[in-house]
Amino acid sequence: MKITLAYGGGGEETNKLIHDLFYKNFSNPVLESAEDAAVVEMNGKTAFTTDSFTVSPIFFNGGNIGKLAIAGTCNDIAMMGAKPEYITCGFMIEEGLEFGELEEIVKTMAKELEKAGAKIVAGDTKVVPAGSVDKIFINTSGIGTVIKPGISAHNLKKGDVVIVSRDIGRHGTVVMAHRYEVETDIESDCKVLWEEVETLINAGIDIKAMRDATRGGLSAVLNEWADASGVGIEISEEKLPISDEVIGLCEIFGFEPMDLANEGTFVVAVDAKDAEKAEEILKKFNSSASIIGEVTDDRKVVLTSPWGSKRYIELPKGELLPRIC
Amino acid sequence: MKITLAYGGGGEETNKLIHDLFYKNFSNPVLESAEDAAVVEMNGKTAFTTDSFTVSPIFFNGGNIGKLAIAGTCNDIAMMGAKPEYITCGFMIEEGLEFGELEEIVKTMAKELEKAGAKIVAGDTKVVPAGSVDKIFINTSGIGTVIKPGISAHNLKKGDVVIVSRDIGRHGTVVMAHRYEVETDIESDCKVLWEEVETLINAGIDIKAMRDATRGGLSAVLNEWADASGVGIEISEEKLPISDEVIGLCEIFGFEPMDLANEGTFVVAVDAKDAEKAEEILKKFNSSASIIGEVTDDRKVVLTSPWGSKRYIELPKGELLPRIC
Amino acid sequence: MSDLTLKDLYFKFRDPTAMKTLAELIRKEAKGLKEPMRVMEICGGHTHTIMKYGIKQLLPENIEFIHGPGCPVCVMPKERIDHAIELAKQDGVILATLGDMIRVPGSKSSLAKVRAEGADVRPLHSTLDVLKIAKENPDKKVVFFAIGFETTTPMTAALMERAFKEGIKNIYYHINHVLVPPPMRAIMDSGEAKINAFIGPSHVSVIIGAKSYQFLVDSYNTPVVVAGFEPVDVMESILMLVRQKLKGEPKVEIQYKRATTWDGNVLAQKMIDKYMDVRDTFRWRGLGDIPKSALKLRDEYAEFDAEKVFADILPNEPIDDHKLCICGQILRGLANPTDCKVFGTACTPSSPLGSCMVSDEGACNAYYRYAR
Amino acid sequence: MSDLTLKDLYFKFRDPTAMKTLAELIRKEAKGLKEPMRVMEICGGHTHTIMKYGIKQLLPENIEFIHGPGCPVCVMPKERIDHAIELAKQDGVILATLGDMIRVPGSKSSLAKVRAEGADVRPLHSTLDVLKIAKENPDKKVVFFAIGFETTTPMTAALMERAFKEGIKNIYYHINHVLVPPPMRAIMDSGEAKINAFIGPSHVSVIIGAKSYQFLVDSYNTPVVVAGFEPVDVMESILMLVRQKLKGEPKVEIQYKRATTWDGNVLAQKMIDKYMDVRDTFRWRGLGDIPKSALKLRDEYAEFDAEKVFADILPNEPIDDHKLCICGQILRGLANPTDCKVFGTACTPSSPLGSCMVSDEGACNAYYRYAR
Amino acid sequence: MCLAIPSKVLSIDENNIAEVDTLGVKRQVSLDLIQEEVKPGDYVLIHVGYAMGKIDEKEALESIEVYKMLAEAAMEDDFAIDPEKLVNEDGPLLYKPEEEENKQ
Amino acid sequence: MCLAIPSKVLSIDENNIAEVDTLGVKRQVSLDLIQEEVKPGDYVLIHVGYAMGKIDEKEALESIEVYKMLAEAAMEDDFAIDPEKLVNEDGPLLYKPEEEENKQ
Ligand code: SF4
Ligand code: SF4
Ligand SMILES: [Mg+2]
Ligand SMILES: [Mg+2]
Ligand SMILES: [Mg+2]
Ligand SMILES: [Mg+2]
Ligand SMILES: [Mg+2]
Ligand SMILES: [Mg+2]
Ligand SMILES: [Mg+2]
Ligand SMILES: [Mg+2]
Ligand SMILES: [Mg+2]
Ligand SMILES: [Mg+2]
Repeated sequence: MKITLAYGGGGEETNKLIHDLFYKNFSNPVLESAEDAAVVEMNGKTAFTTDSFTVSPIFFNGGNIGKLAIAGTCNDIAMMGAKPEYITCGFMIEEGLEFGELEEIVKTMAKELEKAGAKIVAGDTKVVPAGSVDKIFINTSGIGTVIKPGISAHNLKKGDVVIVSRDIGRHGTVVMAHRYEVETDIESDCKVLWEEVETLINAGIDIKAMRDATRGGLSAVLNEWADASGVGIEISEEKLPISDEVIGLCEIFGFEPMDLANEGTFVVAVDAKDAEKAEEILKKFNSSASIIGEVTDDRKVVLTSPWGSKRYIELPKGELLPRIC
Repeated sequence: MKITLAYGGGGEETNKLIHDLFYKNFSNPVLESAEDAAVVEMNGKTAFTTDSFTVSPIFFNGGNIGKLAIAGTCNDIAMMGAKPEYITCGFMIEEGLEFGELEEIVKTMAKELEKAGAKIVAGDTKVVPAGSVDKIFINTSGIGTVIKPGISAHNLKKGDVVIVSRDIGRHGTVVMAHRYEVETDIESDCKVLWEEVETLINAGIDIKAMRDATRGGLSAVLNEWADASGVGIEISEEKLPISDEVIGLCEIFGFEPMDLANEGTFVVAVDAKDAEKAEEILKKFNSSASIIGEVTDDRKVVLTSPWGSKRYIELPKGELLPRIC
Repeated sequence: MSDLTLKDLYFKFRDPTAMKTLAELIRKEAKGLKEPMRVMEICGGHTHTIMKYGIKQLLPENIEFIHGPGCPVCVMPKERIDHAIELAKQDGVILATLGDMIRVPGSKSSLAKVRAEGADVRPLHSTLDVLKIAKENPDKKVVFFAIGFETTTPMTAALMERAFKEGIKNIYYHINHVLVPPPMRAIMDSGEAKINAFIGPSHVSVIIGAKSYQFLVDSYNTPVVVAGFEPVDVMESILMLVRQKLKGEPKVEIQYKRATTWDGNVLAQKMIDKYMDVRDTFRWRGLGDIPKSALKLRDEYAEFDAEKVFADILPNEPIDDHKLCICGQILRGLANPTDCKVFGTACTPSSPLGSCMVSDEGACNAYYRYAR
Repeated sequence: MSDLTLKDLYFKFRDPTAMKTLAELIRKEAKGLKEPMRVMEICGGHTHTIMKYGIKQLLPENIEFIHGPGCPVCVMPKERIDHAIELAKQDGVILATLGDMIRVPGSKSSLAKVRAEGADVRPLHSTLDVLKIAKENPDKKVVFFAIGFETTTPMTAALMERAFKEGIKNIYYHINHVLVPPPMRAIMDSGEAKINAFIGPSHVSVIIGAKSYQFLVDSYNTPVVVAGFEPVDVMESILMLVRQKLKGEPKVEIQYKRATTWDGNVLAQKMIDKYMDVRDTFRWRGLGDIPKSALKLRDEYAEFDAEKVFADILPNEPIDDHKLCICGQILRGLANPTDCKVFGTACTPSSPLGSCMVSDEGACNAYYRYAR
Repeated sequence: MCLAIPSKVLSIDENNIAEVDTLGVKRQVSLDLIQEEVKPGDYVLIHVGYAMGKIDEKEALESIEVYKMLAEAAMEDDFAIDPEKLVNEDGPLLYKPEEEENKQ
Repeated sequence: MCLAIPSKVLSIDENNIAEVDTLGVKRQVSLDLIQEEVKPGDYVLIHVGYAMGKIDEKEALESIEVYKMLAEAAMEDDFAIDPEKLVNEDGPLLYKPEEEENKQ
């Protein structure tokens, strides 16, 4: 069965889709009250974020667009030291999408929500004519109460230690492999990270900044931090966890692993005194977690090679295109 | 200048777009802190909603997709008796969109936000290859503190009076006229409605339910209400405000004005004692505001003709297609 | 007399006082009827007006409506709907047709569904758009799936005229135009429906003229009033039928004088005749084979006749209706939608079992929308 | 000796201890050099390795790098970039080219920009994809904008071989293949750059063989080491050059023995020769006209030669570089990117003024990314 | 397919395409199917992009006049209408003898 | 255009297309430009969809062996390396006389 335009008319078919698919899988009283807006109780500092997911392919090794949509938004909330609580979800669907594909996406979302301990409380569904969107886009927005305040990209100080929660570049590798028609068994890192974050907070780690290294990869996070805090960051190439397949894909297409997107990998800057404890905690979730460097005062992001050469890491530029040169 | 894929890479160009266009127009400290999530202070019952805007054409008589995106989400919040406060905004842009068009959309959004007294505190921008989206989609989500609690589609009781805030069907008319290549000077009703709602609340009107009559039109709102509250609603055809052009378009294409979308028109159900006062208040904002009917107990939505015949009003069905029969 | 305004043409014919007055007159005068008046409105447009404006609710019990086979979508047999679907599925074909066709279910699919699967289907509002589509897609075959009674047929002919004049060679015509008088005759001949008065179509009559219904008077002694499509038009026509009944002199009268004449639009008739001639027979959904009841392209245009050009991919086995569907009886005036066991349950406008539920003009659809 | 693994081929040639040891050896031995060693790495791939792995930082002050004209994108004059853009803009044309070309600015636009405006531009990773695109779009003209040094040229020839074998007629070839030895000779003849050692290209040499650099020894008395593209390869090659210098006997040596031979890939050379011959002259960006320095399609394939088929829409006026851009001097070995006034300010990889800033292999780009 | 819409002709171009107005909605239709002269200000019936017939203004106004008289009579009697009172100079309202003449 | 990637041949089909592996990433490349026999297990250099040359395993292993010896020498002396000590049976490491022979 394919989704037709009738499902986006706002009438009977739209209601059917909402009830039989969305309410059934995302079931909770706030959502099912079907008001113009969900009404929830919030008290105090509240993290609020949004992301749109336009990934192609919509199904990939290690996940699908629905898993991304939940992980992405929950992670942005978690990165502020907040617990992901309430999520909204906007589906933009191309006429002709297989109902079964949508159903699989929705079921995956429900599973991820459970892991995050979050609920979808409001939604919106649009069906647009063939050619007006590529299969499906999903927007999720979310709110959550800040558990540990003061985490910020502006907080880095010289001497803070930078830790990455696992090996980098997996999601970008999976997507690029699909786009440029090479095969690999590697899975996207796509994952809700609240559990990791909550454990760090509960362990009393003095977290300065956290950021999930999504689009733009680790390079973007480090440059954004350096810029926001007016500091430098020095990373050791030897310590950067990268899997062989990610290196392989980068060799083939001329990419940098640090520029590739991640969807379940975050970078955390902690006070030096807590660095090893934080690394140890993260290693329990993924053994490749690693201290990769520290904050300096020279306002540049620098990568040090194993033989001591240094080079700058820039914010990635332009469209990521395979190069031959 | 056209938007290229480079603007969606998450790197330097994306940052440029964010700073030079979004921060400049949506300027506020929370947004500019550029964290993974905005952190705002919320206390008590909070309305939370989302909508994706996929309208074609993106510019139309009386507005553009940006105006819609702000009005739509602010209105959904307002409909719960809540003040629209913080908005997130996700742009999904087709490679090749004119920068000037995006700029105009953004400026319109800024103007509408000001009217609503709301702020964009978080955003996301994706640029996708030509053909992956039709020019631009925008998702907005929003939160706001509930000022008057207890407004709900589940609250209607027999005898409550139903009022529409202005003449119906304008936005749908403008969009359909464009889609099927006929001309009309009529303008979309697209508008932020918080001022109207705030005035009703401040006047102490006993509001039972409110809903903006967007996709699916007045027919959808009335049917959803009847369904949620287990009541009937009887509307008088004579009292329904409809402009000539909307009737003209409906004659041509065989549509029903009540099925057409509105983007700045809401329906409010009030206790009978407050009905005339509420109508009077709404007439100050738009002289076509009108009491159109009342709540009954027969679980159907019924339209009474001026000569006393009754017919059912159904939830609109399927895609809205022009008919010749 | 003041000047006519455009608004008058709409709102004066929906005037509440006129409606109430006519209702009162009909109620009074109908008391004199010797037997119940069973009025068939031939045209689906009138079915729509009757349901939408609640006209039945204004009439006394001895005036009854029987809904005629006047919806061209409803009378198309499934195998021809399948033609549209098959044609749309062909590579390199753009299927253009009137919006009403998009949702109609054929035997396995619908145009809406194959469009969702990637077929290029263009819902038209104006036949002239076919020219535009053909010019913009010179490397495609544009199939115009032409459907409709005599109201719509001249526009297909006029489209051909213009296409040929402009030398456009990539439009193929799939002609499903049907005629109003033959099914009337078939229904009256069967005698089952016990119809004793007719409301004649509005716009079909603008083309073919009121004279086309004289046979109903001559052969079946049944009065006909050609009625406009607004509610006041229909009420006035009912009153005129009542008065004919009371007088006992059946004839063809025109209530819709502002647009209909005795002879119709002669230019349009000639245009049709230039491009089309009558089929020996045509299978109507619910009514079966009716001789000389539909049109086809003249043989000289065979190279543009989609039925011929695409003959090898077009299924031709007759396909019957869903077992539970009584559309056939409804179309023959033998049953009302509410007599159908699945009406409003298994069969609704969003998942129709039969064709009368699909088109907004179909009797079941109109009943569902306005009068369950 | 244990078996070779794929990982060895990468990581053993990036081995930190080997790097440090070689650095130490070079530092020690280079003390004996009588004059500073000015090494030109001919190939942009080596520029990239040198910058990315910080090799300069490991070398003593008396060893200097001069970046050669070894990036095929950087040496293309703007009028030829404009060809690609004009071709992409044609209706019915799909322009296929290697990913590196997409962002390169021509005189007014770039392929990325015209693609945003609706042109069908396909960034390729494999030349074989051109066959697929051509087969999937039989009604389109697929123009393969072929660019690259001798490394890439055989793949264009092999593509033509396969296309002809499969009878594919809708691929047109726009040949921009350039040759490595002629600009080397031009630079040495001008004498400005004062180069006294060469690192020979890795992959160009796989095709043309190390023998192709013997003229640098014979005519200019300058040592050449054909080096692999990994950092250890480059370090070892530097050491080999230092030792040649110390010994005073310039010759062509091969460090990259695991992939390069004296004669090169003879089959690839034949394949090139079958489809292409040498142009009388070709204008290099920054270097000007160099005789016999580039290839073109043989006349017998004129009907597939995009330069001929689309001749009337292709601009041919030479277009000079931005006034402030010193790419020309950089390509001639006379300046370093940091000598340019607008380097890193008005000229950055996201809005490049000159071609050396565009390609990842370009000297300015590499400097910007790794060593500002 | 019987939805046809009364519209007013605004202008006519050299290809016999008219711009027509339907309660404030304007569109292009072909006049190729109309034999009589059509001029701006005329009313036509529109169907799938074509004018299919002109509207006879006199007949329309007559009908409207009759409905007006009906309404007046109804108002007087509070809808207890006496059909016998509904006459004008041509005979009883709504049932005028001239219909007979048309048939030949 | 000089990015060429060492890869391992996994299989070869009847059209002379090989599946190759690059650190876990697999893709199809043409062997049309290689004269020598290529078999699964061989290493090739890949460029824009073609194998452009075979990798000489013996040479590669020899280089690796030299680097290993270098590393060992370095470890011993804590990088205070004496070039004179870096020799094997062929003479000084990293500078082997056999290059001379190739030239003819
Ligand atoms: S309700 Fe449906 S099944 Fe029944 S007669 Fe009507 S169309 Fe046929
Ligand atoms: S920095 Fe830019 S302008 Fe300067 S030489 Fe390099 S490419 Fe040319
Ligand atoms: Mg709403
Ligand atoms: Mg976000
Ligand atoms: Mg995010
Ligand atoms: Mg919504
Ligand atoms: Mg698509
Ligand atoms: Mg983030
Ligand atoms: Mg909403
Ligand atoms: Mg809304
Ligand atoms: Mg984001
Ligand atoms: Mg588009």
